Amino acid sequence: MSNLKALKLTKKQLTVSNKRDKIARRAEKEIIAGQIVNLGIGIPTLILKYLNWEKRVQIHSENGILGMKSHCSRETADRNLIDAGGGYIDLVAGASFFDSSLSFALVRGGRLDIAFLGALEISTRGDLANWMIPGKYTPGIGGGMELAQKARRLIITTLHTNRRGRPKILESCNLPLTAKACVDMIITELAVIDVVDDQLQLVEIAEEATLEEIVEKTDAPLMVPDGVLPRF
Amino acid sequence: MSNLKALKLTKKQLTVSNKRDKIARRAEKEIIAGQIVNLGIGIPTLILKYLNWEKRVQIHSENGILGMKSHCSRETADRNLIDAGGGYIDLVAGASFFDSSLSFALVRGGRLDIAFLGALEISTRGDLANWMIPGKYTPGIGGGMELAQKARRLIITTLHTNRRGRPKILESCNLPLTAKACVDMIITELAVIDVVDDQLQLVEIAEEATLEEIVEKTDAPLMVPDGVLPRF
Amino acid sequence: MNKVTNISDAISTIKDGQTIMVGGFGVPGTPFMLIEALLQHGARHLTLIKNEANEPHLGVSKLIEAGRVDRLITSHLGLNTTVLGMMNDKKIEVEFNPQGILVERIRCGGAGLIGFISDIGIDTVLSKNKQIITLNGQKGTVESALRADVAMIHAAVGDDIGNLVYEKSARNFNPAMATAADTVIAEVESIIDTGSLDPDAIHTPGAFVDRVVEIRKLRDEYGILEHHVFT
Amino acid sequence: MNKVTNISDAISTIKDGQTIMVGGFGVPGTPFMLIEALLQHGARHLTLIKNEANEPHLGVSKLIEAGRVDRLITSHLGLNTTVLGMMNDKKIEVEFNPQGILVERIRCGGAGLIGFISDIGIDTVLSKNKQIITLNGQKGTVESALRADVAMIHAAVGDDIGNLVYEKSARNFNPAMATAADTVIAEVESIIDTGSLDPDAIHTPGAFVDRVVEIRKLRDEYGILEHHVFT
Repeated sequence: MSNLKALKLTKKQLTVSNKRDKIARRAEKEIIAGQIVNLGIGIPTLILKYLNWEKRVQIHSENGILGMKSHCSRETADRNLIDAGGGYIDLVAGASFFDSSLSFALVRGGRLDIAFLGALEISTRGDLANWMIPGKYTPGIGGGMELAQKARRLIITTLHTNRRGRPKILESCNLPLTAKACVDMIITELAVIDVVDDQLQLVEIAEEATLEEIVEKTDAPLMVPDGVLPRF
Repeated sequence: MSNLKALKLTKKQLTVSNKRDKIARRAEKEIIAGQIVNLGIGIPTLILKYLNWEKRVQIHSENGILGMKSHCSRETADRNLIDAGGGYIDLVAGASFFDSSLSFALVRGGRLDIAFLGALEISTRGDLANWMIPGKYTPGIGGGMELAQKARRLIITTLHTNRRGRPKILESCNLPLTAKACVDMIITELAVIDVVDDQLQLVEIAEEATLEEIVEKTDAPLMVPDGVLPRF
Repeated sequence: MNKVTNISDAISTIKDGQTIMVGGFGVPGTPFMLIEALLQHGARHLTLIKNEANEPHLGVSKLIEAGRVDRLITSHLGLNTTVLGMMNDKKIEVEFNPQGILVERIRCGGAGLIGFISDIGIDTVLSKNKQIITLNGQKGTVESALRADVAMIHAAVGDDIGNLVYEKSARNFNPAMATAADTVIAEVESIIDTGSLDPDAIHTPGAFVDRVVEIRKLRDEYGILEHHVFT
Repeated sequence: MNKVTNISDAISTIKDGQTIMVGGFGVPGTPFMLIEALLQHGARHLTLIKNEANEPHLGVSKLIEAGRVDRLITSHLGLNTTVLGMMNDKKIEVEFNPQGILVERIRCGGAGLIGFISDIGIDTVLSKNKQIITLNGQKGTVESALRADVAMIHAAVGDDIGNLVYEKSARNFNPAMATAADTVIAEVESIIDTGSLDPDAIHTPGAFVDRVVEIRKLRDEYGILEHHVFT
């Protein structure tokens, strides 16, 4: 959906693009061999660019696909083969098609190992808001609520601040929630943060960032372990 | 299930066999071209013997088959192809296989035009008891409850009296019900009876039977229309 | 029992005020030909059930833009600012469901059930006004079954008794909708001889389908959307 | 992520007291090889979920006759007088469900739902002790989802990532059970190269399956039952 918007941005603002790529590249390392993974629109879909296929990961798309590989060119586009974001895709060997009902059975039934999603707001205890801004943006929830609530592991890949430079990570969310206490990890261009026991724990710092900058741009208490944190 | 038993009876008691065949032959006439039909075990399955295939009927079996044709011989039996009664079967052109969940969606969702079932007891208002005799026979319900309750039309094909010669058609059922007010028509070796507005209406009399005999063997009020009833 | 018919006969019974389910997720699986015929047919005050509203001037969006739809039960409208605008202007009533709950409600109707219990959205605004019950210690909202008067679906291949096979991601909502309407109308890209489909590979058994219409020539709408080619 | 393993490894994690779903409706689709291995493995106090109990001395009946099963959740035992006798002698606890409700409860568990509402059996003894609710004017009993620790299923063909294709009436309960257990073990008659199955014809996507075991030689149990040849 916003893939298109994302692509337009790519052409205009390289800095944001670099940040997004950095996030996607880091996020890819969270994927373990053989896992079933769903990639939301935006930065999550960028992970495909960096995916190590030796892991034999299977990418799930809500519209009834397991085993999507990547967006494809006009020449190879098949009118009957798009992902949930609307983009034309190609497949890995062993891919399968199924109906929307089985597709969400897979998600809710606990067979989705990781979902990567974007965020408008994330709270200290891992609440996620990413689907509506009352009075401004109310396009409906799509499959996001089920992905957020039921993926075995939910990783948020997002720019650390919103378009107005305000923190997305807050003590508590102001916007209507997608799901409560669902986020396991947050990956931004500045930091990797684990959500553990209703607390945010800084686990990695971007090479380009400082601890001070991260704390300043995070509107929630951040646990910082002793010692030197890994850089990414 | 009791198909086997039925066949053994066939060899021993020709009279009962003739009655059963008569019922099956008459029951076949209720099937309209193109209908989706489920045949319970026993007499209902005998209908296959008399089925006019020009009607392009599709026979449903609960274990996930649409388009069964008939029981088949040892030579053509396929270890993966049985009906819900356990017998090896063959198929008509256009048959399909599906899982048990879709099979009962078809039944409950209103796509089954007629179910033919046997009975232990049937009441005036069309209640059916055909699955258990407390303390004696409690093998479980199988798919019968859903067939009885949800088929668009439920036709009971049964001998008019039970093994002890007692009426099966009663003012009200004594045995635990399969479903309430579900029966649309009863076909026995003696009569064809419609269940209309909580009443039993005699519509046909067997060539071998008399009205007196039918009334005597029916333990419920029977509406008999004026004039000569058709014979079958 | 040949279910093959022409398109105008197929949709002729649709009436004002009816509830219509329409298959498809984006372009794949959307029955554009049936939608176009419904637009010509003129039925109004419809309730539409569809995953999304396609995109402006495409598919069901045409029906909505023409004012034929009073109410839309859907999952998201992120790709259709026109319909979102109509919603904001109260020209159409929209009920949003989580996508998996929407298809599950349809399947539930198709399976002859009354409803189901799910914890999706239990901690969100979506649980407002819903009955909440506890079963085996789990708390969930009661979701009601959805059925329609008519389902309009798209399949790749069909036969004259209504057996259907879908292709790739064009399957999506079509199989569930095929079970959940009083009258199910399928447009198919080709009709083949009955008996030539592999019985193990049939997605929708003919029992669920009432009318089959062959698409003689695919309209442009069925083609590639250039703005969705991302590489 | 090769899921192919040998049979003893496949079932080695099964523990006393677990709940095991077993596919099959009669002989077709019953995973006789996995059942035999479970018998050898020795786990006791099991709860078994299966459409029926096969027939005496066949399939799951062997497990029950050996006293390994405390509780059986099933649809009917009309073909198994041995297990019916054990039930009457209170040697095994049996819970009967209408067949379609049984598979729907399994599917419901597999779909990550809590339960569903159905009017099946509402006027019968089966509705006793069930929660009854009314939704949109329809009264129904609340049926709870069923899940298991382990599902043992049978498929005709599989690949090394767990994609499965079932054959003819051997499909039955297998696809639903494949979604509804923490560990899903599939025995398959043959394993083929990943990528060689038609993606449109795969019945159970690999995501649902944890372990795949190839049946090298079909035991006699998989064959024709002479007493079920009716003509």
